[in-house]
Amino acid sequence: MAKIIPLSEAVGDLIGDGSAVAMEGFTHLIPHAAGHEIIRQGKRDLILYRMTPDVIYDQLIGAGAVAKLVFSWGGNPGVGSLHRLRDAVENGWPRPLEIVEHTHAAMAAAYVAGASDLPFGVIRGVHGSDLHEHSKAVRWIESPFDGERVLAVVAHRPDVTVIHAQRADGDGNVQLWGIVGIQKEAALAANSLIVTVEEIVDRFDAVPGEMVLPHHVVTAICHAPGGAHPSYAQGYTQRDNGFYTAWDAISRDRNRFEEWITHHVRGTTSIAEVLDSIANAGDGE
Amino acid sequence: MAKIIPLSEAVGDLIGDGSAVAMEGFTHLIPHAAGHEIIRQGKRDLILYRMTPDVIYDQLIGAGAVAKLVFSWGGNPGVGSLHRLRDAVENGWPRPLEIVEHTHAAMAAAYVAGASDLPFGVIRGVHGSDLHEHSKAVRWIESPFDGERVLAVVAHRPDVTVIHAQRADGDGNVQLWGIVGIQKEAALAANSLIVTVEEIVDRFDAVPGEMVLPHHVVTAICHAPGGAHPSYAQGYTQRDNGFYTAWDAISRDRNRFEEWITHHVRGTTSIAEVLDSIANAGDGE
Amino acid sequence: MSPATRDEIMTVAAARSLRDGARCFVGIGLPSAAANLARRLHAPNLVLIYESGTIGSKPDVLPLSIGDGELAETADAVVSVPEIFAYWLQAGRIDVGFLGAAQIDRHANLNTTVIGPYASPRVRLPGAGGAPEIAAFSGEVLVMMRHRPEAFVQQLDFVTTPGHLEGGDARSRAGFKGRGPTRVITDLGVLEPHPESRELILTNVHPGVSADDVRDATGWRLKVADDVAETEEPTVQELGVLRDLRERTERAHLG
Amino acid sequence: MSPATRDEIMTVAAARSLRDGARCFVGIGLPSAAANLARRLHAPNLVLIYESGTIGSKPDVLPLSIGDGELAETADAVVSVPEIFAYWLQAGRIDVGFLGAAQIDRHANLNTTVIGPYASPRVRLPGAGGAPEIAAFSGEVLVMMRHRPEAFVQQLDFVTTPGHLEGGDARSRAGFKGRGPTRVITDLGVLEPHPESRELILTNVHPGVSADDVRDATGWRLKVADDVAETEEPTVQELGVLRDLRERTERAHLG
Repeated sequence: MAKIIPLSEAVGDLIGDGSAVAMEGFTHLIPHAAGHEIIRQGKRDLILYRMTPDVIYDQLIGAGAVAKLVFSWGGNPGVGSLHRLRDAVENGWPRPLEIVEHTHAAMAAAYVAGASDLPFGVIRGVHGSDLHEHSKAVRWIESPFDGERVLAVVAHRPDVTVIHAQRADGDGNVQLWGIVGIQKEAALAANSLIVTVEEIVDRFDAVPGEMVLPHHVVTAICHAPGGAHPSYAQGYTQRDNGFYTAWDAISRDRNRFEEWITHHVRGTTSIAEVLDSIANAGDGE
Repeated sequence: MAKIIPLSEAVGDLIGDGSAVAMEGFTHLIPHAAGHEIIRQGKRDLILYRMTPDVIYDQLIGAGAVAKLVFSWGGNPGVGSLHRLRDAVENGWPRPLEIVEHTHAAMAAAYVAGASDLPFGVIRGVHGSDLHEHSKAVRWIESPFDGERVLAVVAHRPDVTVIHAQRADGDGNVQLWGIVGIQKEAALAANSLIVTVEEIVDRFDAVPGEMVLPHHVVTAICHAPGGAHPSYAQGYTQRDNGFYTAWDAISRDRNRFEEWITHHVRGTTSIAEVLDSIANAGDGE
Repeated sequence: MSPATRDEIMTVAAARSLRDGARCFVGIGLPSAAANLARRLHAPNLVLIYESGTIGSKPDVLPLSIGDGELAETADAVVSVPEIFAYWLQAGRIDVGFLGAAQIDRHANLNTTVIGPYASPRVRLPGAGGAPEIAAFSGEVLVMMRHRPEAFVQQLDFVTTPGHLEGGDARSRAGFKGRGPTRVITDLGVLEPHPESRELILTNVHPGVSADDVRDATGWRLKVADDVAETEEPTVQELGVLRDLRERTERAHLG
Repeated sequence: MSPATRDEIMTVAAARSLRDGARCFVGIGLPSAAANLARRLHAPNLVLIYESGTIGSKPDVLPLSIGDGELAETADAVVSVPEIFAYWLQAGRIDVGFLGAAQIDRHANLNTTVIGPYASPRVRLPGAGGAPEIAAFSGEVLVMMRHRPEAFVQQLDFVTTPGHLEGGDARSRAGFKGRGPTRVITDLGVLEPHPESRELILTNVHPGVSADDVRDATGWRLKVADDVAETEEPTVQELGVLRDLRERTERAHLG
């Protein structure tokens, strides 16, 4: 089941125009390399899921790849706005963006339902929040036992989930640790799973806090060391806080954003080249 | 919050006649020492929850402590029947036993709902099983999105959950590893939590596969090395397969059972004494 | 080497039913022996999943419980019980489920709950466990039972686990995704559901067993396939590996 | 030592609001600074819980994101995101939640979604994140915001996170279990809900700030408590520990 293939092949084979794609990673292990590859291949009309769309989704949205975004918090963590996301919602640039928004708790429950092959998840919900009124993805239901109202959230079932992990072994098992966020549920909710990894090893050493995704739920493994940058992979790379700060100025201006994407993403073929390109240009540091 | 106290005190303070108690441990880490203490203290009319009532529940039922049992599989694993459970259901001896029975999936969902403070959990359910027809604890509901029928399971909210774990630290955090089963959900579904442990240490060494229950969800910690016997505590004790086999003959006969309980449980004050008593008698080996 | 016992033939027949690489939800007893035998023979990449939450266990000896320590120690991943049932079984990630039962009917519905009325049973059995969901959500189900008239019955006392319900397309109409019981492997032979009626038909008899023997051990009028085949004798390799496994198991658990 | 800035006074005032041993759901920015300051002062046993799933984190410097590696490395337990929201927040295991917002109204309802109409916003804000559930299910909520008329508004553009809804007993009628926002700590002073109307009342002003200053910075006719108190100046110890924490944070993150 799990094949070890180049990232360009995985993205080319598994993600089509209009695909529903979840790229998860809760601050930690965000699959930036895969996001870049989607931009390079010029995918269009994507439906993207992510609890915390951050810089990589700002890039995908600004690059015009995204038709619809399902999310719960869209900002540059610790810095401020995602200007490309805002420009798309506020001004329809470079194209209009449909949004479906949730609370974190609802997004999490929707992934759990998807991973469990249930039509919906259940949370208590928050009475009086306008958010629930603006969403077709949630409905109040009553407990059949005591009539108590709770909130049903329609399951997330993306076509493809993409995550970044520390390691894969030769059989295609995947090992990640540290903050594991929503990765397992996102992985199991999807029809296909692409995992970029820091390292491919013969056998795993057990690591406290590890989560292992067995090979039979993994579709493609792609070796992409540093592939979480500017996010990080615990035990391998550090979060590049400077890049998050620098991104604010880059993304604030349409022209500067387009130059950045053209030069550093469309003009490169891998995360290693992206990092070199940024370092050489002093752009984003 | 977590106090380190003797098991007799924890059982005495937290479990009353009529209490709803979940003693969990999926084959591994079954809290036998605590079960014995409940028998010693002569608790009555208990409502007991457990996915896999095995030898310890057979003892509690045979001792007359239990009014109602909520469960999904009641057997002596790898051996056969639980004769005390059978005698209670088939003949009302030593007292009638009300039962609420589920599938494993439903029991697990009910604990998850309890731990999440939801009124019910949702599973797909199995159309055509007589089990669902005989239970007031489940109801078919329809998805508010597509009308699909799924099964709602009323949440488990025991008064007290009891588990056995490998270690506690000085702050009252609890660490367990190996097969962790339903322990976390059972622990968090209850109002109070008693944990018997193999060892109390100053600080934990991290262990792959570990689950840590923070001190602020633990009510009482009781030092009871070997307290899972004849079940086991990975890294500390071995499963006593011989005892499970021997239990079949002991429990098959009412008199022999009563002698066993009188001598080895009511006649002792701790799991260490129980193990000595059994070894000296050659009874259960 | 002494000739194969009926339980051994049954175990070997079940092991042969498992294709390499399948994800197999394994109970204790005969199913566990069959799955572990297959993993040592033609199916080295069989993925053994136990309901205690161990995925990809590679035990060296047969476990005595679904929660033996070795299952966790040798697993690719150990997950919680809610997860194994929601994310793995219910989500359709199991290819083959194994079940046994106290009673089975002609449509492979199973009873593990009570003999006699539910409210006042003559025999209280262990109950459902994971069986209803294993049968509902696994890609297919193999049933292993010893063939006796009181087990292969005209009418179940209680339907714990629906197999093919009342037969025909009842199962797919009820919305079950998996194919349900595809083989019932007994100590006398093999029954398989008719492609249309879903009634169990005798398709194989084990060496030395006649179709009449099986009919006599069945509580309903058992239909026999026109071309009923004889199960191939366990090979020396199959039997050797199985006996070695059992011997090592006994040594390990009693030692 | 240079005098305390308004943000420092605000952070110290928030830190003082935290009792030792409380389980505190912490966001990034001022709340994280306040909680980590409290942990170094009067509340060494404060339990910091971050929505990334880290329980009992003891970071040495302030995290820049709720998913910094140090939060996991120093935690008592790291759990998944579904679990932190279901088993911890929704289940009522959080004593104090911290929130900020772009807009707040007189009943401490919060907007972090849009300025302008939802379908065509003038400013698209980050959205809800964990805020609605933090406000609904925490024992109580502390709000930290800089006091500006465009933030303290007569009418929210969007109710992302209900505080006291329309006031009075609306909150408990809606079934919320926690007490909701109990203090709004700003760079000018502290507002607290009136025990009955649940309208926010100015109860404290920071040193050098007058009640009129706060009224001028509030977009509704702010009520002032009869006995409005002046916030005690940050002590040398409070300020020293806070500045040391910030300095070490800067070194760690930029170094």
